[in-house]
Amino acid sequence: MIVLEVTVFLLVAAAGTAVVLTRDPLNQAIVASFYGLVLGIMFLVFQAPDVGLSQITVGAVALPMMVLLALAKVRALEGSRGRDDR
Amino acid sequence: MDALPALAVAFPLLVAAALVGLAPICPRRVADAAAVVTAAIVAALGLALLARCLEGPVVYWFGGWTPRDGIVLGVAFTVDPVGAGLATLAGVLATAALTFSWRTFEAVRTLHHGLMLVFLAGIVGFCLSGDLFNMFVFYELFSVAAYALAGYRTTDPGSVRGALNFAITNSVGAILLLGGIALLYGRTGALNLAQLGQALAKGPADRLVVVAFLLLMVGFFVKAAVVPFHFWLADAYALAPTVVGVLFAGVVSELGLYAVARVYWTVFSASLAGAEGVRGVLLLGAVATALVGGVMCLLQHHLARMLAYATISHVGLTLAGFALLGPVGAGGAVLYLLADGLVKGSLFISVGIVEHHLHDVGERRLQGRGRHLPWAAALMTVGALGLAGVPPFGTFLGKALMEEAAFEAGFPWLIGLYVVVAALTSAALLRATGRVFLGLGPPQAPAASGPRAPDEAALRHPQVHATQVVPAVLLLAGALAIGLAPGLAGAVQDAADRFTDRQAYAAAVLQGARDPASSRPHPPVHLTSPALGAVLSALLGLGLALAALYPDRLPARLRGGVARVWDPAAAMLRGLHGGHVGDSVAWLVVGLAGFGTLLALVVR
Amino acid sequence: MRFLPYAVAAWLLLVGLYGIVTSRNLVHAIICLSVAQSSTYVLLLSVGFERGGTAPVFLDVPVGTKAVDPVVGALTLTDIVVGATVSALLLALAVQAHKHHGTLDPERLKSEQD
Amino acid sequence: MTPGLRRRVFLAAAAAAGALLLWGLTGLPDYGVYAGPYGDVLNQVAVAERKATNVVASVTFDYRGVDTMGEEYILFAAVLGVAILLRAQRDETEQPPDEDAADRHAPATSNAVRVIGLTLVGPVVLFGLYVVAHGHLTPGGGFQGGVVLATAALLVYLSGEYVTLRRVSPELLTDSAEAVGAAGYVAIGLLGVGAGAAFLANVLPLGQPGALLSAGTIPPINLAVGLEVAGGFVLLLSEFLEQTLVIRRPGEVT
Repeated sequence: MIVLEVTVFLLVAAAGTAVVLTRDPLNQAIVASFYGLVLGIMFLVFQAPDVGLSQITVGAVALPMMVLLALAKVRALEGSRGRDDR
Repeated sequence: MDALPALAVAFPLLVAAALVGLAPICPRRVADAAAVVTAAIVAALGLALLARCLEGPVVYWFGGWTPRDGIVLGVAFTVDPVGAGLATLAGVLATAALTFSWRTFEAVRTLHHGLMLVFLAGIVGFCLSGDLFNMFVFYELFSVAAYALAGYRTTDPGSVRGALNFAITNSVGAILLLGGIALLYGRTGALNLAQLGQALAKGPADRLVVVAFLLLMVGFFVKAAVVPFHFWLADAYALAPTVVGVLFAGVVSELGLYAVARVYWTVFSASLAGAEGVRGVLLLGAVATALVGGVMCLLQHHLARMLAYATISHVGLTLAGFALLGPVGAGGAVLYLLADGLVKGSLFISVGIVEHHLHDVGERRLQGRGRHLPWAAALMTVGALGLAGVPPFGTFLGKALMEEAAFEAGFPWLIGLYVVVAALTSAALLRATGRVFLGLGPPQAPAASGPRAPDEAALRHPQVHATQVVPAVLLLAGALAIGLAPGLAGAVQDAADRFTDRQAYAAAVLQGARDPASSRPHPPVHLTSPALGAVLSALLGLGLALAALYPDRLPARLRGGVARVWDPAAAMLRGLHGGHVGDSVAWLVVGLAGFGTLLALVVR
Repeated sequence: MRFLPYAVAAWLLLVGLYGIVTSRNLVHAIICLSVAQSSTYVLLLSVGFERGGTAPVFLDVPVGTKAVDPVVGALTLTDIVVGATVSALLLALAVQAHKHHGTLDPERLKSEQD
Repeated sequence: MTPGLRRRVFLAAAAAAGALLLWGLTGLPDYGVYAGPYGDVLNQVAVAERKATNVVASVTFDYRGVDTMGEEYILFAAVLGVAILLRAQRDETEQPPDEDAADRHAPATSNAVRVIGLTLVGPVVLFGLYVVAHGHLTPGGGFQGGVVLATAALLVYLSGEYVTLRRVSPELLTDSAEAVGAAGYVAIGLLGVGAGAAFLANVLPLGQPGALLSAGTIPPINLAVGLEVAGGFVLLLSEFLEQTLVIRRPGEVT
C-alpha cells in the first residue's frame, strides 16, 4: 500500500512538472489531461472518491477541452489575420 | 430567528439570478432600476445590521448548526460593526455607481447587472463571515466577478491585459490563502475563526503558525495591493469601466486589509502576542506601500491611473494604522478606510463624468478642455481635499486617531509619513484639476496620437445629468458626515475595542455570550496638531501641484537639483511598473520570501 | 513518507509559479496556474487523510468505521470548481487579448502609459 | 524586467519561499494522522442526523451548505463573465452563425464516429442523472453529475451534429437552466427561513438512510446544482465552440 502511495505521489509531482515544461499549449493540453487523470487517481488513494470523480471530469476532460477550443479560436484568428495581410 | 445577515447575501444573489434568467424579456430600464434598488436595499440591510451589532457581535449559524462543546459543525456569519460598516460602504458605493451608469453605460443585455450584484453579494459575505474557508469562498466570489468586470470594456484593449494580470496575480494570492487555511486546518481541525483562535491560544507560535500567518497575510495583501504585491492594480483599476472602478478603488483593496486585521485579531493575536517584531514587519510594508503609491500617483497623467495609485498609497496609510496592533490604531484605520473609500468612489465618478463628456482621461491632452464642466471641477477639488485629510472630512478624524496611536506606540515619525503621502496624492489631483478644468500650466504639445475626440463631442452632451453628479456629491457628503457626526469617534473606538478583543469574540461565537460589555471611557482625541498636519499636507500638495504645473518659475538651481534625484528615480519606478504578468508573479514570490524571512526572524 | 505529500504540494505550487513567470504564451500560463492551484487539492486532502480509514460513505460499512475526514473532501470539491471556472474565465480573456493585440506572448503585451 | 532577469529573480525568491514553506509544513502532524475534531465528529453524527450515507454530501450541502452556495455563484459569475466577454466580441466582429453556415463550417465526421457518438449520448445522460440523484447516498452529486451531463452535449458536437447542439441547447435554454439552478439554491435556503428556522436549514422530512428519497433538502439542492452546473458547462463549452466555428471561413474547412 505504501509503495503504491509513494508511486502515485511521485507520479503526480512528475506529471505536474511535465505540464509546466511542455511549452507548446496544444501538447500541453494533452499532458494536462493526463495530469488531471493522475490527480484523480491520487484522490482515490486518499479515499476521496467524490473529489476524484470531479477531478477526472473537470481536470481530464472539461478543462483540456476548453483549452483546445480556445486554441482553435486563436488559430482561426491567426489564419484570418494572415490572409488579411496578404 | 432573525435572518438579516443571511438575507444581505441571499437577496442580491437571488436578484442576480433572476436578472440573468429573465434577460431576454426584461427591458433595459427595468433591469437598471432593479439593480439600483437591490444595491440600495443591500446598503440598508448593512445599516440595519450595523445598528444591531453595536452591543456585541450578531452570530448567525447557517442551517442552525450551533456549536457543540466548543466544536463548530457549521458556518457562522459573525457580524460586528467593522464588518457591517464595510458591507454598508460596499452597498452605498454600488448604489452610487449603478446610478451613475444609468445613462453612460452600454450593458451587454442585462448580464452585466447580474454580475455587479454577484460582486456586491460576494463583498458583503466576505465582510460578515466568521469562518476562514467561507471567507475564502466569498473572496473568490467577488474576485471572479471582478475579473470579468475589469476586462470586458472591449473598446480599450488595455483593459483585457489589465484583467488578465489582475486575475492571474490574484488567483496566485488565493492559492496561498488556501495553503494557509490547509495548514491551520491540519493543525487544529477547525475552520471557524473563534475556534481556530482558541486552539492556537494554547501555546506560542511555532513554525507552522508563522508560515500559516505568512500565507494568509500575503494572500490578502495581494488583494490589498501592498508593495510588492501591487503590480497588477493600476491597469485593472484604471482601465475598468467607471461603474466598476468606483467599487474597486472604494472598497475592494480595503477588504484585503480588513481581512488581515480580522484574522490577526481573532486567530493569531494570542500566539503572536509576544512577538513585538510583527509590528515592525507590517509597518515596513505600510511605509513602502504609502511611498511607492504616492510617488507613482504623482507620476501619472492618466486620471484614472492616478486614482489607482492614490488607492495604493492610501492602503499603505491604512495598513500603518492596523500595523500598530492596538485598538486605537485599528479604530482610526477603520474610520479612515470608510471615509477614504467614499472620497475615492466620488473621485472615480468625477473621472467618469470627464470621460463621458470629453472622451479622454489624459491630463495633458485635456488641458483647458474641462472649462465647461464646473461640477466635475468642484467635485475633483473637494475630493482632493478629502484625500489630503483636511478637517472636517472623515479621513481627518481617522488619521488623527492613527497618528495618536502611532505617537503612543513610539513611532512618532509615522506622523510625518501621513503628512507627506497625503500631500503627494492631493498634489497629483490638484495639478490635474488645475490643468484640465482651468487650463493652468504652459500649453502642452498636442499629442500626435491618442484618442483625441473632437470638441463637438463635448457639445453633443452639453448637460451634465443629475444622475451623474448627485451620486458623487452624496458620496462626498457621506465622507463629511463621518467626520462631523457627534460621538462617532467614541463609537468607533468601542467597536475597535471589540474588534481587537479575541476572547470576547470567541465567547460570543462559541458560547453565545452576549454581554453588554461596558464601554471603556475613551480619552478625547487630540485634534489640534493633526489638523495642523492636515493643513500642512494640503498646502504642501498645492505647492507641489503648482511646482509641477510651472516648473519654469522655480529657481534654476533648485529645479536642476530636484531633476537629478527625481528623474532617475521616476524612470526606474516607471520601468518596474511595466504591466507584465510574469513580473507581478515574480515580485509576489519575492514578497513572500521577504516577508516570510522577516516574520521567521522576529517570531523566534 | 511522513511529509512526502506535503512536499509534493509545495513542489507543485512552485513549479506552477515558475511556469507562469517564464511563460511566453498566455494559454500556457493559464494551465500552469491550474497546476499551482492543484497544490491546494493535494495539501487539503493529505492533511485530512487518516491511515486505514475508508471513504466517508456509510452505505455498506456501519457508522463508526474508521474513515477519512469528509470536510477536506467538501473543501477540495469547492476548490476544484473554483479552479476550473477561473481557468475558463482566463481563457476567454486570453482569446480577447489575442484579438486586440494579435499575440498571446506576455512580452509583447506591453503597458501603454498615459 | 528582461525574461532572463525575471527568471533569476524568481528562482532566488522561490528557493527561499520553498524553504520557508517546507519549514512550516513540517509542523503538520505526520501524513496519515488526522488530528482535528471536525471530521471525526461529523463521521460519528452525520448519518444519524441527516440520514445521508455520504457524509461528504451532508457536509457539502448541509453543514457547510453556504460554502457551496458561494461556489455555485462563482461558477455562475464565471460563466456570465465568459458570455459577456465572448458575446461582446462576437457582436463586434461576426454575425452569429445561421444554421446553413454552421452546417457548412463544421468539420466533417465519419459515419462510424457519428453513430458511436450518438449511441453514447443516451447512456451518458442516464449516468449523469444517476450521479446527480444518488449524491447523498454514494460518491457523486450535482456537480459531478452536472459535468457528466455537459459532456453528453459535447458528444453531440463530436459526432458532428453541431447544428443539433444549437437546437438542443440554445443560449436561452442554457442561460435559464443556469439561472434557475442558481436561484433554486437560494430558494431552498429561504425555505428554512420561511419555516422559521435558519437560512439553509434542512426542513424537509429526512426519511431513512440509504433510501433514494432521504436526507431532506440535500437531494433538491443536488438537483439545483446539477441543473446549474450542466447549464453552465454547456454554456462555457458552446461559447468557446461558437468562437471556433463562427470565425471559420469556407476556405478553412478541413
